[in-house]
Amino acid sequence: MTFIQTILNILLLPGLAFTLIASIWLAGVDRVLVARMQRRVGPSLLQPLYDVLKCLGKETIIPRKANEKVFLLAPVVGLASVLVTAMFLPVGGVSALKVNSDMVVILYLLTLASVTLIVGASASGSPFAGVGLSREMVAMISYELPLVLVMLTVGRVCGKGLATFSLSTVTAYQAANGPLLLNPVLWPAAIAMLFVIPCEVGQHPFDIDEAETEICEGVLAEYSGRPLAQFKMMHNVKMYVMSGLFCAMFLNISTGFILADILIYCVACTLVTFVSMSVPHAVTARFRVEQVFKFYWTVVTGCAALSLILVWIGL
Amino acid sequence: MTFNYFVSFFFIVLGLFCIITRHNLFKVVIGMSVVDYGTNLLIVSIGASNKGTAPIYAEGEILPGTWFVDPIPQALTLTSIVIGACITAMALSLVIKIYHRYGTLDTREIRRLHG
Amino acid sequence: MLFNLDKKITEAIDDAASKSLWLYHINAGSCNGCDIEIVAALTPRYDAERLGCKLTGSPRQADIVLVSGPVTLQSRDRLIRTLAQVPEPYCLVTVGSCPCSGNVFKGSYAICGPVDKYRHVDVSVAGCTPKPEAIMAGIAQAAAILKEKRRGMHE
Amino acid sequence: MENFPILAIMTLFMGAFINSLAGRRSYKARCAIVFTTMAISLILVLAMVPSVMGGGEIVCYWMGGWAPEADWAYGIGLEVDALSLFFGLIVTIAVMISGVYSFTYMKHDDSQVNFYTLFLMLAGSVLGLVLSGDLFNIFVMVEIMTFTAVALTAFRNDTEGALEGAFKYLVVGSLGSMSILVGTILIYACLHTLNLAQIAQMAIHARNPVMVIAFGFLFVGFCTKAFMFPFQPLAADAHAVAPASISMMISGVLTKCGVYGLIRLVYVLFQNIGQTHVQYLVTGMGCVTMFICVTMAFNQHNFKRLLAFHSISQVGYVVTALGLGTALGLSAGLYHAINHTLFKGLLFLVAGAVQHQTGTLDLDELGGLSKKMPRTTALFLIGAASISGIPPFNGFASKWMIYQAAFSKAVNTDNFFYLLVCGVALITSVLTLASFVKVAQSAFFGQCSVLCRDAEDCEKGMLVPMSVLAVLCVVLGLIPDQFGTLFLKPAAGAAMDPGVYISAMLRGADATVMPAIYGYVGAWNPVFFIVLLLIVTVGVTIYSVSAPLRRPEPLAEGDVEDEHVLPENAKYEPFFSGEESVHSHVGGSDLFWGFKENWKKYFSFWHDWHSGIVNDYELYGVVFLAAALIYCMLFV
Repeated sequence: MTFIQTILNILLLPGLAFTLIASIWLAGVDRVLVARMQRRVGPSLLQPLYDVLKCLGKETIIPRKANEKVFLLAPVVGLASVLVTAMFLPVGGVSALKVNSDMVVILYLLTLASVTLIVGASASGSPFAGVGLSREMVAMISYELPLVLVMLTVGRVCGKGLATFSLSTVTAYQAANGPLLLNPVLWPAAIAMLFVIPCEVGQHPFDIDEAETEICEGVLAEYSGRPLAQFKMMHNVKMYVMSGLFCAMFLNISTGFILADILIYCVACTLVTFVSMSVPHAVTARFRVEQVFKFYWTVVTGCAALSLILVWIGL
Repeated sequence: MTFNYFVSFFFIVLGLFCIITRHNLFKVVIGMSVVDYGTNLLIVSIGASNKGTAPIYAEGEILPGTWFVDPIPQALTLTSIVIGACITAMALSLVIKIYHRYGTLDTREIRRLHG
Repeated sequence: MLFNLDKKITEAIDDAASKSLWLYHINAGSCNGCDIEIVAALTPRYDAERLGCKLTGSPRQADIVLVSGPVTLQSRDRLIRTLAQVPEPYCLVTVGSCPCSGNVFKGSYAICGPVDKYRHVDVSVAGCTPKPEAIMAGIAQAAAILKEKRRGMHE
Repeated sequence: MENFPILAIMTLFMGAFINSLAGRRSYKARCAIVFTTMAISLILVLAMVPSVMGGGEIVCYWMGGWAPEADWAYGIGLEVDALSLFFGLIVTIAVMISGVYSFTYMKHDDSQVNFYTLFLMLAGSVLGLVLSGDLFNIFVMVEIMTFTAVALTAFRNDTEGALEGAFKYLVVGSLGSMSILVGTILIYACLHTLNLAQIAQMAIHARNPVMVIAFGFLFVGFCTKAFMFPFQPLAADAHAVAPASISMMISGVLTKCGVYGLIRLVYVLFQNIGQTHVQYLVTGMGCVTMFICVTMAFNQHNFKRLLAFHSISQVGYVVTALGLGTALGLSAGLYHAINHTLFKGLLFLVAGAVQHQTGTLDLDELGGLSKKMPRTTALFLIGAASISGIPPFNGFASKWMIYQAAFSKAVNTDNFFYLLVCGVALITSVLTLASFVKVAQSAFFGQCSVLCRDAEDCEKGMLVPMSVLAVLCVVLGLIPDQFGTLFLKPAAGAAMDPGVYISAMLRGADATVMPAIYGYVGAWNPVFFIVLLLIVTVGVTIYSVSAPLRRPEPLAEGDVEDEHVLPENAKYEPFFSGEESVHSHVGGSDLFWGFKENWKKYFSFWHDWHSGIVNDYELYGVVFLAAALIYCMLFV
């Protein structure tokens, strides 16, 4: 029974189907909210789906200077790794795949996703992609440190003495004594995590790697058709994964039965997407490369380190 | 015996000082061998004692109250001297080749590999 | 495949071709009057995003190519090269009267003739700086043409 | 079974001797001699694995039959317990692979006989150091190792800076050997014995200042051999100029001997890993080395010099894991040691292949090798992915164990220092990934530079050793638990309780070593593969319905890649915002501008610190020696 249940879990609920729908929904909501904030009508809710389907319909051009195998393989591996990451998120307490230190697995699979984006860009052989991938790497260096500090803090709080890396213990802890967001000591960590999400996903204020105006779609300069569709889908699923991670870590409300939990989880994810991705998108212009790095290694890491120290002192 | 230790540590420090401050390759190699002499003196003086005699005796001939010198450090010193000689020979051959290639012996010019 | 799933998917892909339109703007020597109008169409006041439009940076991701300006001598090769790099089903929309007739610059030594000398123009939005509404109307027509082109690609 | 260790060492030295005699006849004869020698020593070491690793037995061999009498060892003994055998395995595998690689790599060099004589002497001395149970014997083997490594570094003395790198390595390396010798002698002065087991037995009671200074000297000596913090310019210079198989030996094997010496010193000889100050010293050294070397590697221009700095920063990882003192920490360090030898060896051999084909290693001139050397690029990607800790490869498994060891140590002892260690380790891992992205973009992908136009993939003789390493990298990444129980736990157990080591050596008791016990959280379960399979099937279905794939038709015979292309058929040219596509390769030093901009002062300081002058390096070494001695006297 459990094998069929895991297969069902993987395929349906917290697995593939739910992830794809949720990511399309979150991406759509994000674009509509940004439009509404600028007092304009904005695209339909299914616009990300149309974008991906339209890209599938266009022909795929392999540039002469590109290394074809890596050029085509990178988006597939990237999308696969992001979808596997989504399997680890506990949707309403139930997660498709269970490994007892899956926070580090999530960290590394997200790194793998960014690495495939970088390797794909370098395989496309265009100078714009070269500049784009160097910016993506700088962005990765800048958000990796605060993300790790936040994970250490949450692990320390939920570990009750023996720190943990596993989301199931985090969920159990929050089921017992309320979501972590209510704990004032963890507010700096929550703020740091909210800042990390847009840079990890590559959302507008921090999308220094795909800056259309500066370096002509940077990393994706040579991509068209199917690989481009996979990268766009990867972008959307990353949006869902990061907001899901935030909800799993800070906003894990578990009432009695499953359906209410899932509903609360979806609302929470939408809220997190709005706060962390739509608001900065509508409010600020794009950061310069060294501003991103300086901002993350001073302000955001400061918040994360502050809450880590507070937790460590035993508050 | 403590005088030997002071002399040997003085030699080691002198050798190191020579390696650090002298900018001529030959002097650096000389410094290295001075350091070797210092360590060899240290090794020998550990096993030695004023009234000790050489540990060579026929069977059953040991008179009471004779004091033997410890032979093992002397064996170690032999190996250390041999190693010191090989290192100096290798260093000198390298210095000769460097002179052929760089045309100078000043360490401040021989710094192509830096940064 | 099972209960003609593939037909449904291709139908959805063809339909999506008219709903998500990524614009790529080529300035073939224009006086920037039309450029400002194109960008104005994307601003919140006229909001081209309602049609699913988004400005992209590289021709590889372009669905609708907006060309503005009479093709000057210098920009002729660059125009042809960029148009060659755009992947199939795409529409060429000329903004303003310069690309389609040369406007006041017609007959000058530096003008290499209207755009449709080099590639068939699908929609041409006339007017010396056409209003943003006109540009968006042109884009809407191009969307319909795109759907036909996408269907035409099946064979 | 008794005399396998001495046979393994002696075959290598005898092979060196025979090779210098009979090797002159022909290339074939030389390769046969060298290959059989390496094969015999590998087989002998492997023959010992089941009994020593599996059964926990300890093999003791006394030179010349001078067995210890009445608990006092006066002969020279070889002792092989699980820890020595683990490092013996690393040594023999690395020797085998770099030997086979150098058959084709050194084919066009002159005086190859000397090369292989020195190579086999290096292998013999390294194996001798790892298996020996006598402190002065370790010093002699260290000397032979340094001597042959210097000679081999300067083997191609026409390359730029080879003699200079070898000379610096010799001068500052002799500082390290001097401190090992003085340490050995001070221990002899106190305990009047040179046998490791005997010293371990008596060192706990003899807590006088001379022993503490001896510990300081030995610590600095082994740090020099492992190229720890102030000594890393040596490694950078030596690797950048040595032939590729020798750089693999230096980075894969010589640094491990320094690490082995540290483990023996801290866990078995003085058994003072328990003291927190010793843990701070060792972990602090590891962290400082890790971070400085990775930032130094960040903006290097020479491919091998970049790899050299990375190899030292990975050794910094190993030393950090050792310094934690817990069973999980030690086995994480050992696991990372063998992984490091594998993926660093692979990367150095790839660098050798690139140099073999294009003649240069400067990242600013290389570019677009992936189209000309596809297999080497694939091997490079495996090596780069495993060093930067990407999931399916072995770097990820061992780095994960190190993070877990550091984090659980931080929690158990409620000590913030180990949390910093964990943070530094993660930042170093990201910076490693960044610099290998830089190498991938500048050397392998991107547009084909002039130098790489006529490069084609290297011969089979080079590809086979590299692919063996790549397969090992992948296999070790997938089976962390089984590898742990088979090799890591016995080795860690042997190091953690020296009692069995002492009793086996002195009284010949055949007590068995209990493998270390630690809770290790598995990183892998097969469900991942089912999920990946599902995703691929979903992807394939969408492929079949969507639009066609357009490939450029291959270049006609005549025209060159960047020839003038008519605007009409520019469909497959890269997008240059309309311009004609000229050769403009983004790579080498113009990457990561944002990061370098913020840390300008830090980078320029370290750039000047590595001044390349022998005297400065010696000064850093002496200052570090003095600081270590003072630290030991105050705290240890």
